[in-house]
Amino acid sequence: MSLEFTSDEMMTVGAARSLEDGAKCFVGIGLPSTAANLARRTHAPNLVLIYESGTLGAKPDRLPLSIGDGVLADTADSVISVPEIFNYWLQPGRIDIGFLGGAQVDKFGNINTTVIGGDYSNPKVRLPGAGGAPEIAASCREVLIVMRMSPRSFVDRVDFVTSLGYGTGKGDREELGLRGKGPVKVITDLGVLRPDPDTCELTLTELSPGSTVEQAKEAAGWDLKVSDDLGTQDPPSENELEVLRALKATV
Amino acid sequence: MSLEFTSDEMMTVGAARSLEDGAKCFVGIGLPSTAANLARRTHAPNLVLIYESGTLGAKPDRLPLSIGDGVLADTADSVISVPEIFNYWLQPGRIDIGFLGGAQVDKFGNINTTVIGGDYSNPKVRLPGAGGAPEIAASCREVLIVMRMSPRSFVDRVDFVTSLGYGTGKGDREELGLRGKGPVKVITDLGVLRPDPDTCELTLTELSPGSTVEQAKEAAGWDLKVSDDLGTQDPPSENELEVLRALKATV
Amino acid sequence: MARILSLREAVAELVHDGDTVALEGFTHLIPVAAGHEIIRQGRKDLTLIRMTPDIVYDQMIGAGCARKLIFSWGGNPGVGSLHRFRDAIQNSWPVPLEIEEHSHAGMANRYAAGASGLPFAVLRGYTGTDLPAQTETIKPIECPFTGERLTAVPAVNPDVGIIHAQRADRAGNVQMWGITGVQKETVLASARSLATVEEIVDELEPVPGAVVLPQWAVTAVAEVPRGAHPSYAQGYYERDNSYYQEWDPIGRDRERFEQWLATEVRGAERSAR
Amino acid sequence: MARILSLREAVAELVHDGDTVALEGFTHLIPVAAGHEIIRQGRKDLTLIRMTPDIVYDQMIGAGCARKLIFSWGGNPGVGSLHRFRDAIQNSWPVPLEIEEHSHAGMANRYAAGASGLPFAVLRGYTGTDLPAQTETIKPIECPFTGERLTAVPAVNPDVGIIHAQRADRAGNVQMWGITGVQKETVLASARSLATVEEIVDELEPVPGAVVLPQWAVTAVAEVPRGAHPSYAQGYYERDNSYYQEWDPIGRDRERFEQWLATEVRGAERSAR
Repeated sequence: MSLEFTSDEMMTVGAARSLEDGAKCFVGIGLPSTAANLARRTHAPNLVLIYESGTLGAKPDRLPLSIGDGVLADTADSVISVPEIFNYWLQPGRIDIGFLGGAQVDKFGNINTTVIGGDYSNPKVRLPGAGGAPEIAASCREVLIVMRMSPRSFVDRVDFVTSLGYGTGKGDREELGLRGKGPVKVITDLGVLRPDPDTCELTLTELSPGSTVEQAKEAAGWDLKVSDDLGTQDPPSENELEVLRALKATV
Repeated sequence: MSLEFTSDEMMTVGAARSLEDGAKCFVGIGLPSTAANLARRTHAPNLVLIYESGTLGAKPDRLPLSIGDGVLADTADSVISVPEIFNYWLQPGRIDIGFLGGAQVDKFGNINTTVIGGDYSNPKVRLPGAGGAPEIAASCREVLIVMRMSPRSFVDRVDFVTSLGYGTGKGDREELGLRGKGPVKVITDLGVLRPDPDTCELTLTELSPGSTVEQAKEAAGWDLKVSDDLGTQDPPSENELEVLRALKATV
Repeated sequence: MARILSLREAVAELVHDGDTVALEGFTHLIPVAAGHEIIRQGRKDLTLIRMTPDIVYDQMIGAGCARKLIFSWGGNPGVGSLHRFRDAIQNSWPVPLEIEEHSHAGMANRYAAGASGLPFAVLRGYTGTDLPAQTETIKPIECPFTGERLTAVPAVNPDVGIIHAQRADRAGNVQMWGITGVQKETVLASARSLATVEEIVDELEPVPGAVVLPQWAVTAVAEVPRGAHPSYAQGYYERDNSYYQEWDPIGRDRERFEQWLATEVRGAERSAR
Repeated sequence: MARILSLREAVAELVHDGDTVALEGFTHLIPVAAGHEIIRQGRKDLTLIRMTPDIVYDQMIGAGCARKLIFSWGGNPGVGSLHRFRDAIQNSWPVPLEIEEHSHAGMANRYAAGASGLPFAVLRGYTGTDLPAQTETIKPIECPFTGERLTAVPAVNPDVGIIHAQRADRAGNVQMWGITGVQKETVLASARSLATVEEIVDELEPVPGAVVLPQWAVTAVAEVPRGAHPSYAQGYYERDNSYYQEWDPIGRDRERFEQWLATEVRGAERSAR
């Protein structure tokens, strides 16, 4: 049976599937939150959702509209202060997965959410800034990045490193003493990129159903390498789509 | 009218009277706690009692038996963690008065609760140690010391400085960058000692009713100086004694 | 010892031109009414601190209250950019705006250091990012025991810290619950503080998860029902999501913004009680 | 992910000879039964950490479990000295005891640093006292912004952190209230952790002032009713003040102590369930 679905739905389902049951997941708002809540309603009922507003183990019955939505506090195992969430929970490496997006990501998984173009004091576009991302990127055991691909957003080198991926390549994280592994997967509307084991350069490893290597290459601002054993994502199952759409309808 | 009272009762009443209404007082167990609770029931109904167990604004209806008595948590405005009480409340200098005792105090108001005799690794007497005292002595705006006088406990120089008074004399605290004033009063069974404004040496400024300068000098392990305008403490009032005895009866 | 004042009195007394002012509230309990009162009283040259400057800071910046912003994430959550903030940075309108940019972890620790009476805090943060090159208040520090290199940030100690809470009692003890963010630290780090509250009650009934700030740690309390609108106050009202949406076109346009200011803030009397 | 075990199983699995072990509980909720189980299982060469070593540490030291004690105040509160502790320091009986001595503020910050994944903490502490000369884990540190001199202490990260709490649910989420001291930090700073609880319940009803440790932050939970006796568990039982009094003559005398150990701990089965 073939179902109709959008590339955003595929991206969300792909992100949700990346979350193992029982994992402790530091969730940002938007697509990461949708994906985490989808995972909790499908294959990962014991996924632990942690939001930077201080809610540990939130179990929202609808999609939260912000990282500080009241439904998160109401359903959390514990609500703690913002200094505590960063110091006692994120910083020591207790969180398995950090979920990030951004305006730009580069071929080494560095993320920019600060400024685009010009220079820092006189940028072409002023973005919101860092938020929790630099320390999420540093301290979570693994990082997942979720972003739509385009040559403007998937760039050779980000204009500003707000959150470190692999820096200038393999070994940078270790040299800087970062404990987390860094971005293990970039989930896009066209497929999935993973760091090359030898170079840490993001490489296309899976295509989304219906996408092509050419589309992905065109949507990358660098000469995107393609894995020798390129796979294809399984399309969303009927259940995944149904749950996802029901979730979106709660907003 | 003359009432009968013990020298311990006078000491407790003298300590209680030193607590201004509305002051925030960091209270240790034993005599300081009795005095603070007496003050709250007499002239200082708005005295704020803070115990190092994390109880802010405790209003115990009986004398607590330890700094972590359940009655403190039950009646506090807020119960916080031990790291928080030291970091957010004591350290920044929010507390007006710290109440300390000890095994030894010296003529510059330094306190020893660590070891007596021998050396540190092989002492004659091993005392309990520092507890919260070093930082109480450093950070409270003012420190009150309450101790019975004897040549063994009021010494020229303490065997071990657990909590700093005036160090080796005037100027030491300022040089070390301590913010609190240090011990402004030592309340004893024989009277009250205060630091000399020029030297910071503890000097007899008041005698308890019925005590003599000779008794006080004999009970000090150094050549105790006596203030030019030596006063005498007012004896406990009928009300003070009544409340104090009722309080003690709750234990 | 907290005095119960009207919002107007409290702002007039506590917030002065040139002050460093922090309005905190992490998505929840944002002290919006207090921000509007600061605009209404025409404060200027403020150094504004806030982890997540959002609509109320966009409004204060657009109204010309600020000369500097210290922050870690500035946006209209779920909607997009802050256009008054951008206009100030990029075009100095209505006045130039200097920025000092951190991460959430850094800002949270700066408040915690401020609350602790320490000049700085230590964290694992900013490593490998471009932030330290732009922000002077991020420096390396070495562990005196292990030699490990970490990051130091200086304490923030605002002249005035402003929060919104659910309740206070008549003595000025302040109680808030739900997501309480960095508000305790903000009050404790500040030389003076103001808590606006939904209501003043005879007695603060204990609530699970509540944070209580004793009256002697707060300078002033003002009763301002719906004082966090369009954000929310758990147990009182929900977030007004459409307000956030509707702000976008207003904030985009200087004229519409000026009109909004005139009618909704300067001409309004939200602080009457 | 916390496993529900019997106290015997939990101690057997989590506490090994030579480990660094912290049993915390500030007057309230002292994990006494867990300490007795450690004695019963004959653990030795432990580095014991506790801000306020009192009767249970006197017992563990007297039983020969410890080679080192890290602490900030050691005594029988309201009664007097710890005689087994003194005998160990002064006469190496039954085995020599090394000490590392701090203040409460220092120890609290060492736990907080441990919980935060930092190698050290900064405080205004120990200034002008004789402690830094005796304790290697107290060092000066300079503020990189102001040049001010402060004090650094290294994190503590025990192999095992043990606490007692009022309740846990069947998933292992742990809830405690009243005076909760440094217990959250102890669990978070430790590589492994054990919470003994008064009871295991189906659901943790929210309680004002409660601290909840999520099940994934705790290694094991053991149901041990009255596991904090002779200290108290708010909502369950009061402090047994006469026990503290009665301990004094027992602790003073090696023979009486040995007899007490034989009958009250080694011969007892408090951990049967």
